[in-house]
Amino acid sequence: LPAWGRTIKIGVIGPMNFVQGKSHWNGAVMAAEEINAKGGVQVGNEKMKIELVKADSNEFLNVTDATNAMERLMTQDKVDFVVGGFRTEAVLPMQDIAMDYKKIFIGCGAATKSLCDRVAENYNRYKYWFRGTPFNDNYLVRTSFSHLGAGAAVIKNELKVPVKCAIVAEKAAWTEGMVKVAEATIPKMGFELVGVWRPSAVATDVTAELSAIQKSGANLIFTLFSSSVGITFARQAGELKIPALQAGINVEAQKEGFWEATKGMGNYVYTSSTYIRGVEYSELTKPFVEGYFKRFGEVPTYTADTHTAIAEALVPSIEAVGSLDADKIVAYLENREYLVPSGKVKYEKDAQGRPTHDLTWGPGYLTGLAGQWQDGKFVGVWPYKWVAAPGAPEVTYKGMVPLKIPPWMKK
Amino acid sequence: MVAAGLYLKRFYTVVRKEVLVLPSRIIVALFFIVLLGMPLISRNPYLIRVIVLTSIFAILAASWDLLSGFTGQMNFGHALFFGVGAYTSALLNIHLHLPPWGSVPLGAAAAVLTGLIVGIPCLRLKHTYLALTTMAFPIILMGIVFALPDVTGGELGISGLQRISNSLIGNYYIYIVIMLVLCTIMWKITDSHTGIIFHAIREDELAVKASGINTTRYKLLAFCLSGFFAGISGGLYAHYMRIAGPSTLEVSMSFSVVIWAVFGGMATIYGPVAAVFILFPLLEFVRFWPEYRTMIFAVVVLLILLYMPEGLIPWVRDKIEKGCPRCKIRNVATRKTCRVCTAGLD
Amino acid sequence: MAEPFLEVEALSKSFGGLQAVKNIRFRMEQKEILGLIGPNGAGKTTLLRLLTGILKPDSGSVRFHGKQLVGMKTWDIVNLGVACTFQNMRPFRRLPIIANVMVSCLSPRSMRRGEWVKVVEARAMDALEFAGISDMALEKASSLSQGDLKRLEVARAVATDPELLLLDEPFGGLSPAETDLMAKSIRRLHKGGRFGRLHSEGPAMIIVEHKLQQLMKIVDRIVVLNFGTLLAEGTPDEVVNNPQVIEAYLGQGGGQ
Amino acid sequence: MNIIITGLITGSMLALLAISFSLIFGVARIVNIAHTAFYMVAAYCIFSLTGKFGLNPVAGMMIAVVVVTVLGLLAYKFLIDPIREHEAAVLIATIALAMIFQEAVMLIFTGDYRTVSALIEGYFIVTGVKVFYQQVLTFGVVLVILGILWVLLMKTKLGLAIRSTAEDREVANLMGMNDSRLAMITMGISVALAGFTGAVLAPLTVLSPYMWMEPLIMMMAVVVLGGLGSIKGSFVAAYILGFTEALVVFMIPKGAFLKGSVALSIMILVLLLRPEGLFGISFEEER
Amino acid sequence: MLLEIAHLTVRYEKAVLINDLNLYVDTGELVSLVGPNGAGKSTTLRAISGLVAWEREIKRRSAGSEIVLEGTVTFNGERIDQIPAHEIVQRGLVLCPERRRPFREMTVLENLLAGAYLQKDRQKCRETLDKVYDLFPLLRHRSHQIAGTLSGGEQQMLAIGRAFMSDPKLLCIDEPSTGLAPLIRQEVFEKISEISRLGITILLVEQEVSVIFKMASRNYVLSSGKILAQGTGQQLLADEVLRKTYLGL
Ligand SMILES: Nc1ncnc2c1ncn2[C@@H]1O[C@H](COP(=O)(O)OP(=O)(O)OP(=O)(O)O)[C@@H](O)[C@H]1O
Ligand SMILES: Nc1ncnc2c1ncn2[C@@H]1O[C@H](COP(=O)(O)OP(=O)(O)OP(=O)(O)O)[C@@H](O)[C@H]1O
Ligand SMILES: [Mg+2]
Ligand SMILES: [Mg+2]
Repeated sequence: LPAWGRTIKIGVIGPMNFVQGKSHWNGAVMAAEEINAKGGVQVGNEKMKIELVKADSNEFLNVTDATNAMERLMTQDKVDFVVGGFRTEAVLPMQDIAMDYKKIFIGCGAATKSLCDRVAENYNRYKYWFRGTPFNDNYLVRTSFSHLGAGAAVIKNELKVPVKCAIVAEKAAWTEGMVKVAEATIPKMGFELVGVWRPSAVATDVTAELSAIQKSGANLIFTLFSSSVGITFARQAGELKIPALQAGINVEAQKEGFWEATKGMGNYVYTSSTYIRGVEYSELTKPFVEGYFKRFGEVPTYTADTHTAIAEALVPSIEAVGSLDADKIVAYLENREYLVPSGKVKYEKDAQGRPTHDLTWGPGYLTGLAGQWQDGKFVGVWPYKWVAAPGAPEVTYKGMVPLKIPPWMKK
Repeated sequence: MVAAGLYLKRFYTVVRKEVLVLPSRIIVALFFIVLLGMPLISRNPYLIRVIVLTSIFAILAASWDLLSGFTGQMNFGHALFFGVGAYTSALLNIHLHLPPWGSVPLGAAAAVLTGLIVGIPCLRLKHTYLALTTMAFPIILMGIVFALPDVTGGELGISGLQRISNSLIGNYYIYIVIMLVLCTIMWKITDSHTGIIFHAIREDELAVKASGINTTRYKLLAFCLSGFFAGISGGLYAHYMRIAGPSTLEVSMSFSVVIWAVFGGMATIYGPVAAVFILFPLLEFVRFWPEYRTMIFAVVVLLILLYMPEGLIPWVRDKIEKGCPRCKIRNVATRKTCRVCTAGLD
Repeated sequence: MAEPFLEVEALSKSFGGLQAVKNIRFRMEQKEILGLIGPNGAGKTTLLRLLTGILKPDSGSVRFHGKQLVGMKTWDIVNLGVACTFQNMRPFRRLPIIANVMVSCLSPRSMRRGEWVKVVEARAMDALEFAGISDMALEKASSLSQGDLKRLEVARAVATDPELLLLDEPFGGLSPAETDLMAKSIRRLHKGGRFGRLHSEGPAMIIVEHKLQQLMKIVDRIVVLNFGTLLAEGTPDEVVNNPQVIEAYLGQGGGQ
Repeated sequence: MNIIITGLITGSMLALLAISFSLIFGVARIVNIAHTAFYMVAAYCIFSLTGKFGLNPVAGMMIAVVVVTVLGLLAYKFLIDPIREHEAAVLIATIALAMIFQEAVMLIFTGDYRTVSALIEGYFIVTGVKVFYQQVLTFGVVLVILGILWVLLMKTKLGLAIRSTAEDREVANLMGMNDSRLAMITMGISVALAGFTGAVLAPLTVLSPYMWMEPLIMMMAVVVLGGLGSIKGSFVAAYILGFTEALVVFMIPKGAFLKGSVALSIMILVLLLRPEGLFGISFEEER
Repeated sequence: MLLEIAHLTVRYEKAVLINDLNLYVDTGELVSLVGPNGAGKSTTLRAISGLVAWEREIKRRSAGSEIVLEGTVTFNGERIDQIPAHEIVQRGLVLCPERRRPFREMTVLENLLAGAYLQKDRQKCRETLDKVYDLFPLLRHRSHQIAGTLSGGEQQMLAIGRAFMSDPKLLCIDEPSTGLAPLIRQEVFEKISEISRLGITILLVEQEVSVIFKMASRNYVLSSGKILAQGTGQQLLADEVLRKTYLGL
């Protein structure tokens, strides 16, 4: 064994009692194990081992707790880097604390764009913040519309009827802007918008909404769910055999347990996702997804991209600059373009050319995926022969299958 | 020089006659000294942060006690005042660029107003009705917050607030001193005429009315005072966290306040303060065992209450001091005779 | 012409179908002690509660020094100088007895500006002295016996420094010896003067009582209620010998 | 029509929870914050019994109710009864209890959302609205239970005793009522009902360790709106709030998340007019 | 002897409420207990009926003030100072407490029925109810009124009626005449002696010494928790000092 120099301490902060936090931790553990097994991080002429510090932010329940956890990471545990974070209301003050101590904080959960706007507006203070995952809410909308378009195309092809679209979005901040955009965009896409429903994020009964949707004649439902209502909605829609295809975002449907949770009623639910077994964005995807699956018995969700943040973003940069100096790493990292399991990372600049440390979206970079539950299996269905812009090359990742519509829609 | 000496002597006499005679007073004095001298011992930012947040919540818990412990108007929605204070100071700071010393008092003023608005419908409610009804207010406000994301930032809250002071120690002293001063004021209020009337209202409101006291005014006063102090703590919190979000309005926040206050001992002011200083750091302390944190917290609260149902502090106080059966003055538990009326203590 | 001290006009109150007080009218003078008697459920307590604003009358008026009391809040009425006791004692159970009385001393009427706690306490003590329970001043009110609670009620009312004192069964539950003492104190209070720091102008009183023997000794005039209406009115002797009163209330040989 | 069905279901559930909650409040003046936590425990019990051990759902339901009742009685005996004289302490104890249940469930089942399969699958259509059999079943069962409760409380001596102890424990003792045993029995009934509610409702909702929070507040709102201690009141109020929620969802679909706020506002409005709740008893002089 | 109290002592923390009290009541007797306010009359009745022990139990659990209860109470040949209050009622010793204490939020009828809680026989229950209504016709008219809204005297009637409902062997009544109008008071005393003549033993605490001494077979005078004197009314009235200082006659 080589003689270890000092260790690199990386704080992993997240709601550890919840899936999101668990994935944060799992991803990080996997990265640390891989790197340490390879002999650690080469910093200058020293080999350094990675040491993870777990911090439970408890941010869903208590924002104060989250900031305390961050402060503790900074001052008690004296970590060198931090990855994680989920609920925006908590990530904002956590970000502030990390910036106070000039520590690099790679966010792995909160989608809000304003986190990166801060970098553009006050670069010197906020430059230590990087977005790790997911891409920001604007892009989230764009992909979702692509998914919606793909779904609509299938409906049009198979049923030969005009597409009538309903929007069902849980009541939460992240859906706020998306609903507005969707209301404007859907008619432009050539579909009829039949209504918008906003159930509570933890509603346990949406039959009222479902009946109304069915009455409106919708055959495509644009869903925006991140919480338990995703299960309720999919399950009750399946039970009632509502003749419409659910497309959009349903975080619960990205998980393995979805089939069981809906008792199979979630068949044909179609949602954006980050990783699906059998689908490959790049040569890094398969080792990561399969490795993760082997190690933890489940497919990684996007908060497990703490793995990416450590293994692809931090470590190579540290090795390249040969030091743990945050400023140097920032300067290097923000100009880097690198491959990750979910595509390729390039940090964006805003309209005035100021760096935002936000992720670039698009073919060739990060695009995300969409999958569909087809008879008990979650399979990748998008991008499938996707043309991002007129004239652009068709994109189909390895392992994709065609999208299906529920058979009961066909009468 | 001589005058200074005299003052010093007076001070010493006061300390000897009034403070050193009772262990509880000594403890309070030590508490002041330790808090004020803290930075001399350690300047660990994490520790400082925990103490500052503890102080903020101590104000909150004491303000709850002022309303609920004393007048018996169980408020299960105390987060309302906290949230209003936080949001108002945040809005003023962000949009009108008011510095904290302007925005926090105005936030408190807004909380006072809220106290009035909530207090008026609550005037006719009693006991459990009141408790359960007040629980509804923060939830309603939360609905409003979510309904107006353009103003309130919705789920994200309002972030990027100015700090009260940019220096660690400066911040510490500002918060600590504010806390000590406010809590002393609250304690003084409850020790005055007003305090007696609050107590009486808790016991039997009709009888208070028939004693010629305007109970409406006093109940609203309780709501406003409590709102004022809670609003200040909300504003301080917002400026410390640099964000005011819907988490300040959550049910769990209201519950925490009640837990703190009851755990420490209701209708004492110092009880809730002490309880926050025990329970909040406890929650930090058990971080080394993250999965069981809440569990440990709950179990500790439960066990302590099982043995000290009146609250921790009154229990401790009863152990170290006892009341004189004749003149009801408190004495050190080890004394055989009362220090004032010299009646036998056993 | 001077305003009458207390003038009750056509006062009525009903609960659901039950008319508890029907169209009552009477007057009283500043220097009077008025006895109010009547069978159980006649509406005596209700009448007192109407006077102090604890209950709102359906119709009628109450003028005190020419001032309309109907519609005023209880505390305002008390601060005008009308104090009452509760028939079913309502002490502040968990407060010391002295604090029970201090609350009354803190009412705007009784409280002088800038008075210190000590002074208020002294005045409360004097009120307790008056009622004869000062030795227990520091005990909790919950430990009082029934008779002592009655006295506490009286002490509380007296401490508001009233001009018109409404006593609802002040002798209820007192032993004969103590009833006599209480009766004497009440007379003394009515005469006016000083009770320690407590200054008494010699309030007028309305006393509701079933212990007629002692009542007769202190009242100047008696009003008899029955089923919410005025049955008789007059000097104690007149009333006691009124056949209607005997039939409805006293019974043969009752009250002696 | 939709409004009616949704309203009925929500209302019935709230009624059951609220009545069982006010039961124990009525007897022992215990504000049992953990009430809905028991409901959660029952739901999880069913989940593990039917899901993990493959038990028949009906048997699962029965066992769940028993388990919860035993749990409730133990908690009462050892944690609440000793401090019963201190209302505030009891209150906190029940909050702590709820937290402990939540954490225990979290440790055992993790925070993932879970579901339980329905007793009867499928739906039927009334006037163009799809209604699950499970909903109808739930509704029917709830009505039956409510009926039994009504008889129990209004027509039997037990009910009389329960209400007497609620008002004056000391005097109730003088009538020969054993107040501590009554409290125990009531606690048993109350918790069993909470467990039962959880059991019946489990197939209709999504289970999570935090599922106790949502119904808690609505439950309390119902109790207050109806008038503390009044069963009739809780019953009516439950349906009022249930229908309000349903109406909000239908009238302002975009504001569905506001349903709780609106329902609570209605409660406050009603209380402004009738501080003692719809069917509560009040004394005029105490207004 | 139906009831015998020997060396009863009750202390609340340091305050001695009852001090070594001895007292007995024979079957069929009407015994009265008189004395100044705060003498401990009510406390004695509460101790007999198990309420002091009950309160002690509660205080002990809540770590509140300490209550000491010593001495023996024998009822019908059985020691009852160790059994809980609700079981004492079962044995036929019933207390009508002072200050009336109706169940305020229940109707008059429900109050009365609560009194008959231990009565298994419905028919008998109805009969007793009729008796109570005959005794206090006012209650019959008010049977659906909420008890808390009754007038003071009406509440007193209700309390007595409720105690009757439990079909007692020994009825302890604490100051039944407070707040009753003379006419009713007379009637109540008559009814009490009537009940006593029916064979129900009665232990009465009263202030109306003049009336009571005529009714009771024996009387106890209590002061500061001690028995000062006992005997028939005439015997006691003969004692000048007693008459002046304690009985106020
Ligand atoms: N809030 C109420 N609701 C219904 N009835 C009431 C209410 N208050 C009083 N009553 C009824 O009104 C009548 C008058 O009651 P009130 O208390 O004035 O009697 P009282 O003359 O004081 O009798 P007592 O001498 O027994 O105290 C009684 O019959 C009583 O039952
Ligand atoms: N909980 C208590 N703690 C302390 N002292 C008490 C308590 N309860 C009663 N006492 C005292 O005990 C004494 C006896 O009270 P008790 O009620 O038995 O008197 P009583 O003879 O019934 O008087 P009354 O005629 O006024 O009803 C009183 O002096 C009272 O102050
Ligand atoms: Mg009366
Ligand atoms: Mg007595």
